[in-house]
Amino acid sequence: MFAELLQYMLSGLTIGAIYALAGLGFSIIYNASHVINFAQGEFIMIGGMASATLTASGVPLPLAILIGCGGAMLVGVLVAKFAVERARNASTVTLIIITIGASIFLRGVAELVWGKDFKRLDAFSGETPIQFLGASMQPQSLWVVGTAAVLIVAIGLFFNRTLTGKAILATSHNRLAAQLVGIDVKRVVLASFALSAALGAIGGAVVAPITFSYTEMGIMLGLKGFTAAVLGGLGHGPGAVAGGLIVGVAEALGAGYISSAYKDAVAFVIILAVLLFMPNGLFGKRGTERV
Amino acid sequence: MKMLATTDLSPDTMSQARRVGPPILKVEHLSREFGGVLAIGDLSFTVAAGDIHSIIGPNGAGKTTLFNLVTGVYKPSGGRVLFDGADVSGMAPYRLAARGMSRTFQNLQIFFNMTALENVMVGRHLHLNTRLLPALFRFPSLVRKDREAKDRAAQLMADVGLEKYIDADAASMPYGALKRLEIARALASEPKLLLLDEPAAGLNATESREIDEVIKTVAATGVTIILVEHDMKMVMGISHRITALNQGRMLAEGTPQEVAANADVIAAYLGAAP
Amino acid sequence: MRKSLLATIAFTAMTAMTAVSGLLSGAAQAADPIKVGAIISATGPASFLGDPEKKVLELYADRINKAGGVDGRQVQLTVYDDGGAADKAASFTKRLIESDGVDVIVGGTTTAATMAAVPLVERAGVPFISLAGAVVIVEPVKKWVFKTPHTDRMAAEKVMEDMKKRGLTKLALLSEDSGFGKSGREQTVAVAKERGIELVADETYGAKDTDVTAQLTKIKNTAAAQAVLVFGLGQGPAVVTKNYRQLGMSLPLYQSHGVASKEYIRLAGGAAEGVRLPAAGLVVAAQLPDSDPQKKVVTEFTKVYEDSFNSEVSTFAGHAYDGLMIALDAVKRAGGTDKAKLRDAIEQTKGYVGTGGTVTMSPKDHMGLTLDAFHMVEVRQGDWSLVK
Amino acid sequence: MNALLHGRLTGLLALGAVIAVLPAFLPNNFYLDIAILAGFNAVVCVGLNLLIGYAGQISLGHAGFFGIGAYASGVLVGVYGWPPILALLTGAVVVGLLAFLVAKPILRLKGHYLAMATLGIGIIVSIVLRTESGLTGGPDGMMVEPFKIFGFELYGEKVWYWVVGVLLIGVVWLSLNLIDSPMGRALRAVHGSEVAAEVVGVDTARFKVLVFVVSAVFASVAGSLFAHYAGLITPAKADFFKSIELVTMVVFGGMASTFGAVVGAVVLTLLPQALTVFQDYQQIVLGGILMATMVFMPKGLLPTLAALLPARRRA
Repeated sequence: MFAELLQYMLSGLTIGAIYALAGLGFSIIYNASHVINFAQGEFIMIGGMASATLTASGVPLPLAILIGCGGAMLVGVLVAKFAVERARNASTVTLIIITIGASIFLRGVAELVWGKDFKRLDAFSGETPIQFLGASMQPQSLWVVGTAAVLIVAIGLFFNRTLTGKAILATSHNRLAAQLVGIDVKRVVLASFALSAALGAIGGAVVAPITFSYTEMGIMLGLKGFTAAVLGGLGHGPGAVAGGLIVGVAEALGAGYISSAYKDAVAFVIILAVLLFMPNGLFGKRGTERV
Repeated sequence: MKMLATTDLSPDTMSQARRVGPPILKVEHLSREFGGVLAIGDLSFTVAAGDIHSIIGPNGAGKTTLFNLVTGVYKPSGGRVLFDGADVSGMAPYRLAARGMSRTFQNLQIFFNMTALENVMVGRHLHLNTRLLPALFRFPSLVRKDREAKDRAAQLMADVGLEKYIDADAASMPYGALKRLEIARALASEPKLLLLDEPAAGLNATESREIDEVIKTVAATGVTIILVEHDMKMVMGISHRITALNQGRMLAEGTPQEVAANADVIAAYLGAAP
Repeated sequence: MRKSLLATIAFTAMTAMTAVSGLLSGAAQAADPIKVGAIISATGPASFLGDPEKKVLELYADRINKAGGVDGRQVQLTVYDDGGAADKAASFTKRLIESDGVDVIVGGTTTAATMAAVPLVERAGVPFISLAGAVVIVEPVKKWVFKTPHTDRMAAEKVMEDMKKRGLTKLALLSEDSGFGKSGREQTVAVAKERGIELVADETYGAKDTDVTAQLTKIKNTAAAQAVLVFGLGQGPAVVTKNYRQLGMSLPLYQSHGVASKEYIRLAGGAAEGVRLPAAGLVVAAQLPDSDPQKKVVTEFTKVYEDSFNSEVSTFAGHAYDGLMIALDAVKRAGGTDKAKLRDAIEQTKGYVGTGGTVTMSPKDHMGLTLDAFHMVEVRQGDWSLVK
Repeated sequence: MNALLHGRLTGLLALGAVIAVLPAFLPNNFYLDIAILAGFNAVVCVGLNLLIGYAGQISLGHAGFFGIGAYASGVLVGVYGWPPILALLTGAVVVGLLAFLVAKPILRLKGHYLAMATLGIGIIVSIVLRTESGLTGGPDGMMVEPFKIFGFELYGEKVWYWVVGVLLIGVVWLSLNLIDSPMGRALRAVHGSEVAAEVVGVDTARFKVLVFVVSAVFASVAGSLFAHYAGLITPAKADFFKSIELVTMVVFGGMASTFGAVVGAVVLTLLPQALTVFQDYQQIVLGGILMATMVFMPKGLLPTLAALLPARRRA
């Protein structure tokens, strides 16, 4: 009984860590530009595809991940520069469609470059399951959770300790004021896209050995990341991380104890229930409209 | 409400010849806090029907918060608001509008996705058939009343001096004209009580004087007006009574002359401690 | 002014539409080619079936044309990718019939796509050779519908035959929730009853699931189970296989013929070792005895495929090859592309030796394969090996 | 303000004329089929535009309502043997009630939170349709019987073209009526400034709920008829991508313009069909076109084109 619960928790935490990274990506971009970037899932896909195909052609794994990460960052900056920045004053729904257009475009390019089939990436340290209190776990799960934890801590330090990080935070609080004190707001937006892309790509690379990589892998991961970000409160970094873990664990428990077919619905039921009582998510700011 | 008269009443005849009407609005021990900070604290005052009643005070005194509390945009943390004898504390703005209360905004709240005329026609909302089926199937009665509303809105725009903007998109109008458009829209709902939040802010001297005239003409038709304004010349010129606030609390109340002479008011405006 | 504006808009709209329709109808045709249409799931969850199918159709249409065509007529192939979606398959079928005016349709990679196309081809009267597995496609017999792969019932029979040989009688079933898997589940339940095999667990998973540990955990906790059968196609069974080993499960694992591609072994990696499944002789061409009538055909096809695409042949490539060859063979015998005659000719296919076995159709059998063309194979050291 | 965007009668006449002459230019049933699909999409988009374009509320879940309508018809007619028209009406009532129940709490949400909530509702609906395979046929969908009414059976592209044509004209007429009414102005006022609408007496919550229900019912009716026409429905018709497609049509054509919604639906239904000639580049071209249109024409196709023509004031 306990072993079963533990098994579901482990599965949930693994996928939840990826949701958390994606949700963090959404939040970082939202903070800097008030855009919901629906192409966030494609950054994950780029990371997963690049690392799988590059290692298959003989590139050492760390280098492959680095290249994938760099590629995703470049793509992120391009999306920010040529699509999002030009449409700064467009309405929310227009911006949503622009980023969805970007995601379709990126999937199309990925299909052309890497093909439509599933790619396999070998697990980083073997596939011998680790037995743990009756549950068993892939070594790769440890990689996923560990990498996510390191990245999240690094992001926290980046925002609180470095000048660039503080500039991004300042921009999110008050764009105009940030501009007035000499922060290059445009560069902040570009930096936020690059940063989110990097998070997504690394997440994609570490999760690829578990899920396989394919050009559509980013769609659901991206949506779940969005759910995580909204659950935690848009723009609230630690909230997005918590949101991701909650969604991941709830999904795994739902699949185990309720119905595996309704697994994907769990995240959305939770988000609806939470928004019903907390319209700004679990940790979001409660603002009063100023008139 | 009658159509706005074009006759002018000078302030002098107004202040001397009038009698004080019954109370239309009573604010009792009203308070509101934001995250532990008191924006309005234990505030009580009464507005008499037919008056032009001004609220003054330095920036941050809580004037706009008070407006938002009275008109239902914010809910009070304590105390109550009586309108026409009924307790309306925390009542939704659209219900208050149905009872005869409307307002304008310090930061313009124009429907920029419509023409100027349509903006004013929205003000006729309460007097039109706004049900779904008649609208979908274009009942003749609805069309006829809508046409009347259009004429009425055009007349109101003329009354506030916006004739030439009748067909304009609201988004293409200058700031001064939009200020009046808000007044016309509010008037279209035929309020008994009209709250004007800094109607002259950002206007030049000529425009200010014109707004001044508009307010007086509206008041002359029997509409009670509560005014928040920084232009002291205007406030002193047209108000019957003035309530002065500082840091969310009552500082002084009385006729323009009384308030102008109040030492606390002068101190607050000069920034010294009272 | 207003009127002229509207007229301009209306005119522009119509010009645009006619321009688009010109674009859609394609280039002018050469003298009377044989028009073969195909709906293939070249992308999506069934892409590892559809992709080789598409390649093979294109390759052989090209080879046949270079060799002078069929009875002097060129083969004109139109392939649409349904992405694994049934509704897209239906709309492309409509397009093939109505707009492209094809003489025969090959395809429907998946059972769902095939079943979506069936009412359309039946109504229009176009011969249709499906490449999908489920028995529902040809049972009950539909006038215009044929298929090349072995059925899911045959797969279930073959698996249970093998279980009996190993002395196993209690089976846990895990099936995909769409077309092939659903039909496979039904057939497994029916065959199990006939053969006295007890079904002790019956779980399903989604075609796009990337984690099925929850379902496997339940099966793992079913003490009675002696073997596990997975009925699905595409990458899903590979995910199952990986999760299976990850949970440390060691019961014999069977898959269906829906994974008879090297792609499955590649994706599942070491986890696929020891997995058994029924498959056409094609995947074990070199291991077939020389006496096998298929040996020559499959050896040759394998060589052509692997030389052309530099990747290993799968049974799905073979299904597409069989479908195209049966269609073109029927064109020869029917003496043209009259649809009714072509249909009759396909139904009269006799002793055609293809990659799936020897095909002999009849008005009662629109597939024409028997169980002995089906071989039980096991994954050993990353390759298929014939279970003797 | 342009005749093209707001002219009631001229616009309707032009639409009617295009629908009337179009079949003469369509060489075969395949093109008729695309025209019919465009028509169905246009009906949904006209309704969705009332919500997005006029009232300014986002819905990323409208395909869910389309799907419920479609499956209501499929299941009630196919499994329970109801008359199609009764199934269609039942579907519309169910969708109306569902929309009413969810509208109140979720329309309090703003911007991206509302986007998230509506997206969630749409996805949940499509998952239910996919999973309850006993009734719905699961991921592969279900066959739907032809539409029969008064002993007539609607069958084939030639019949359905006119059914959808008339439906579209009717829906456009209703939409134009609504916009040009006190309620329509109230909706636009909600978009312009909720607080300003409230202080002149507009019960903003009521109108947001109403328009949400109306647009959901439009989608449901279109879904029901689509199910009978297509003969095959799958949960994909209710999923996230279909919702996104619908919103994109509205925004692409031009928000707050009924004819814009129609144009958007028609163009984006044709586009993927036309793009099949690009084969492997199809997605790249589609994504590129979406981005470019929204970046360079954020107001959408029709308003941007109209602005290029000489401006014309309304009398």
